[in-house]
Amino acid sequence: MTEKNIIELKGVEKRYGSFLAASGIDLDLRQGEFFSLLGPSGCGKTTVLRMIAGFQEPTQGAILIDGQDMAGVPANNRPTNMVFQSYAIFPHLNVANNVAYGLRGRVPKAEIDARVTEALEMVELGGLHQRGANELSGGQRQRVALARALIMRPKVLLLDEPLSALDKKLREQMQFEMRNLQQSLGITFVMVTHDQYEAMTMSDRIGVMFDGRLEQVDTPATLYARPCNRAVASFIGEMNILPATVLEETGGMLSIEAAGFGRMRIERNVNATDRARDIIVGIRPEQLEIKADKPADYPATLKGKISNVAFYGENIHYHVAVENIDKPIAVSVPNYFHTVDFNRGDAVWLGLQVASVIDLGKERKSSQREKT
Amino acid sequence: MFKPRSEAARGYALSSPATAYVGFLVAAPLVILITYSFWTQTYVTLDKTPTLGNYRAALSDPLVHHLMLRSIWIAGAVTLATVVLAYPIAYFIAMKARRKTIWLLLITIPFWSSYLLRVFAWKLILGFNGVMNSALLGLGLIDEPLDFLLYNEFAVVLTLAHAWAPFAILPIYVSLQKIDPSLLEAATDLGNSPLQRFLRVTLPLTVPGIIAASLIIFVPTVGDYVTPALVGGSDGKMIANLIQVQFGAANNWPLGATLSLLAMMSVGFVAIVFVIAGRGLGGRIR
Amino acid sequence: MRLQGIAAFALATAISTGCASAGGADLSVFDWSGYEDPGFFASYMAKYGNEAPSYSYFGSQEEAFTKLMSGFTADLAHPCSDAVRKWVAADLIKPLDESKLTNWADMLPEIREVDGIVLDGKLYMLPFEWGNTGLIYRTDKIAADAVSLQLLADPAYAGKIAIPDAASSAYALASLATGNGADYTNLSDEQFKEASDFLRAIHPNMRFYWSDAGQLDQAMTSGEIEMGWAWNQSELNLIWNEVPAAMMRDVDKGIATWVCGYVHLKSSTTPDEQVYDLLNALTDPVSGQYIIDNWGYPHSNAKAFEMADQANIEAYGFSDPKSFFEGSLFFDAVTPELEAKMLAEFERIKAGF
Amino acid sequence: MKRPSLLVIYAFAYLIFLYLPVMFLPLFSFNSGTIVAFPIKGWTLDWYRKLGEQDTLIQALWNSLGVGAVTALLATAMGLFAARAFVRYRFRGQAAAEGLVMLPLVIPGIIVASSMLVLFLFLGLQPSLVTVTLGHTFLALPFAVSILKSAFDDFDASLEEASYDLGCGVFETFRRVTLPVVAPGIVASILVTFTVSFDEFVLAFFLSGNQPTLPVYIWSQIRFPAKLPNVLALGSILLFASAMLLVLAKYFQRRSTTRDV
Repeated sequence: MTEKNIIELKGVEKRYGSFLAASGIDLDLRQGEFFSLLGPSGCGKTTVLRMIAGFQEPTQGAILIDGQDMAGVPANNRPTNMVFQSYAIFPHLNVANNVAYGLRGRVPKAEIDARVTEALEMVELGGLHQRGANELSGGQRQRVALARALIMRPKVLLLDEPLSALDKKLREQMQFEMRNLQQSLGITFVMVTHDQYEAMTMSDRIGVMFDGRLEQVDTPATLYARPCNRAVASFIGEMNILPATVLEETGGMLSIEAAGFGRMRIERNVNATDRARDIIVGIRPEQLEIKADKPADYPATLKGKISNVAFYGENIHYHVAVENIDKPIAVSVPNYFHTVDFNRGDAVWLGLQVASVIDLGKERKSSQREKT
Repeated sequence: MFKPRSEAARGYALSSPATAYVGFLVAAPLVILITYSFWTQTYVTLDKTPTLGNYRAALSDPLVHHLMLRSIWIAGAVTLATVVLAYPIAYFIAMKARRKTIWLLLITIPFWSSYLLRVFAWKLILGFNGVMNSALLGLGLIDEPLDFLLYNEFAVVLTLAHAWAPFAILPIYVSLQKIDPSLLEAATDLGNSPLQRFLRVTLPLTVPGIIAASLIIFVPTVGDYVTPALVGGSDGKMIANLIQVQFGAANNWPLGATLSLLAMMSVGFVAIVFVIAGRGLGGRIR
Repeated sequence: MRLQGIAAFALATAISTGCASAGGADLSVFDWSGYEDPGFFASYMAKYGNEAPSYSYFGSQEEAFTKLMSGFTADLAHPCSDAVRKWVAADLIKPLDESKLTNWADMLPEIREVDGIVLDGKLYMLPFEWGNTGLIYRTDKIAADAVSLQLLADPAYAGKIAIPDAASSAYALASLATGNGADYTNLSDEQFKEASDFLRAIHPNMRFYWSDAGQLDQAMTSGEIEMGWAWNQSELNLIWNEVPAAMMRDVDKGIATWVCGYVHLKSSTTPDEQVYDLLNALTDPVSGQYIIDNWGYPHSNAKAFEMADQANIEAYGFSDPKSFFEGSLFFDAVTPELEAKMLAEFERIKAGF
Repeated sequence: MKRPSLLVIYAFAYLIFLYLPVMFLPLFSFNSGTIVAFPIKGWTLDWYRKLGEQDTLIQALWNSLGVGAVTALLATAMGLFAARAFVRYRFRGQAAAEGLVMLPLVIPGIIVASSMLVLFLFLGLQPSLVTVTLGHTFLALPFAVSILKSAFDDFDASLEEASYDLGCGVFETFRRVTLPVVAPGIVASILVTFTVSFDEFVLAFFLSGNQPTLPVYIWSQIRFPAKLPNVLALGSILLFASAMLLVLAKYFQRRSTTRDV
């Protein structure tokens, strides 16, 4: 990965009539990174991808690829290639002809053959040249789509939900393979997904979108540790949200009064930009300790009652009902040796390290879509 | 060049050759028809004074009512017979047959011979000492040739049910083809017998195909005048024969135009009622 | 590739339509099909580079009239005498110049005086061929002395008869059957009612109203029907196919005669000389002999009758043309009012009203 | 499993129903009589032998083939664009446009025919094979549109996008992706529109000049039955040839799935 920007989006907006599919998108993608656009369905992430590909023109703003303004440049003349959600394997062509599609007529025949073989080897489909399009499994279709795009040697590979059609096992396998492929090729990958785990495991950086707006762009670790607001925090992993009041701000620290846990000093989250006296804080379920007796070595503790238990295998989730807090607090405990074992109705204590409390800034009330 | 035009603009651009072509060629006949229907003609002289006389004459004539009703009744019978006969074969091809294309081809080939010749052939089969009667006589099933096979409404219905076969099979086949197999499995899973499953899932889902087939058959049949003339016998005449006479022998284009417009309106009305009823029925099956 | 080939061919065909070559084919004739037989106009072809005129076809006079009224153009057309008045009234045809018709003097005298081809003293149609419309019956089912027009109404023949789906022909039959044949072109109200009643009386017996001769021939051959009001052409076809059938040729029992010929259309663009060359070729005795011997149709030229095979003339039943012209009902244009009445009433009768 | 076997029996019975009338055409083309009725007078090959001499008949056949081919191409081409527009795009007045294209099915043939003749003459187009082709295209268009619409219904829009994405322009994409993928629909449309034109009589009668199409010729022949057996002979040959053509088409269709595009 270098610091050179391969794609720059400047104030990009896409409007359909009065509907804003995407607005105010500013984004720089670096040469050789694996970037994911993450968000719930309908958040505008696919629109952004299709604007980069050239299938849709922004109604405002500019898209630059490798420093060149792409305004008016049709999809077929852009140095990008795409893996479609449906894979769009040409049903009338066999594997080799599907992969060779974009080269045919532009590159000598011998070179095409060599590159097709190479591309098929790369996606581990060697020898399947003559296989018909309708005789492929889901995973094979995905690989053909990948080979067909990569053979064009694009500057940027765009992937629209490339794994959503595959079953869980295959999906996890492909996540690693695609990540490895991307690193060995050094090409920038831009992937659209609604699956946070997929985005987290594969990407160098993730852009989280809600309601047509790009909320936060960061590495997976930062997104997890320092989400900019409640929406991002809840979308990436699970998060207990508690209201809190800022009593004092000094240096990088906030003194707050959090519901249930009382006073504490936490780190000020630089990503959370909306400041106010009343804020919300987030606590990851796995950052809470659960004990039968009041834990002694925690600065903040809370008493509650188990309202629900869910067994996940590698860990156990408890919902703990606490007085004066609306929603039960979720706690996730690793399943070491069945050391902890509570049942519904048991009275428990929760312990909290202050360092793991995340400042999420002011609670945002309404959706941002109406903003123009 | 890909893009920058809007979706609607491209929709207009692509569909305009067809719509403009049909629009122009439909508008002209309609304008001519409507104009003529307000004129009068005696012998070869055209009186261009606008009048509603043709409409009054046509609407008050019991002959017109009779022929109109008979046309609609015959066209209805033809449509029903064709669709009912065609449905199982479309079902067979879509659901059971292994070589679908071969079957579809087999169904199209007979229609590559001239329609007029096929009608001739039907007369051979249904005729007095035709194939059917000879066979029945030979088998000793009857003593005298049956004469109710040809030259009546039955012959018209049979001939047209044959002629329209591919136009019924194809749309129904297409709608059957589109049914997701998992829907049928779901119905079975929910406890339906094959027959229930057919009545509650397959049939309602093919209603669009049935409606399309029915319209393609019903509408032109009302306007057919060749088949009734050839195999309809003495009581197989339809409204189109009367229209044909006005445009031909009687040389009364204004009355012919009036009758055509009335026929088109009746057909349109029946077709709309049919489509609405069909949709309603399709939606009501639980 | 294959499709491109077809398209290229079709385009070539389409273009070649637009530019017909000079010569005999410049002349266009609007005709019944079959009349493009080169035996009919050998002398014309000899004069015009061995090229036949271009023919376009109609299936009935009414179709031809409708198409001409819609603006279709040609040089000559081939209607029958009963249509001429309407065609003149509709301003479709122009008078012929008798002095240019070289065979005019040799025509059968009766034919030259046929009603309806001369209007206001002007000749509008050059008669070409003629024939009968009469009752054809299966000789193995009905005895020659028992057959009559009235038999059509006999309930014993329910479903065994057919008449043409044409009002004028049907009323000709009905006028003959009711004894009013002589007044056919000008039926009184009472006579018209009698004729209509007769048609209503035979309607229940009707197997079908035939719209083409082939339909009648087919049904007559198979035994589907035993009697039918039809053209002499059907009789010939049945004879050739060895079907035991004959036309009732007894003038007293009722038979009709028709004459057809060529008219000069107003839309004609070819020089008159060439038009008349074809007319003269068609009425040439050699053409007449050819049509009598090969087609079995009586021709309009008297000399042709002398030249033709007399055995054929005998077998086909027109050895005594005079008796037909005197004793039979002659198809002529009925008055427009009567024609309209016939058409309207016939539609009702066919519908069972 | 009793039901499927009943269905199979029905399917074959239906095929017999479809083929029964058609089988009599070849039979009577060997009949020495000129009337198409039982009993058969005698057997002969004359009608086939004399077929070559029937210039007008042969010319009528060529006319019909030419008109049918051009009609099939025009109607399918216009239908292809229209069907694509109707399936892929949403625009104001779309329902009206779709209804309009189906109208030719509804108007009685005789009316369309006579008024089209008036119209063409008004436009200065003399009756000819060109006017017949224009008329037939009008009549065949609804069939083309409805067949191609169902072909596009199953067509995944992202296939075309994939092609653009891989560097192809509009025309190349159309040729290499759209056309081959909807090819079965196009073939069906060409077959059906050709059949519609090849068998059409009323419009052809009104709009043809001195070059009749086959049905126009046959119609007049039925009135003068002397040459009808020639027509039957020709019909039998056509039937056989079209069956062969379809078999060939099927063969090529199967091969085409593996070819380079």
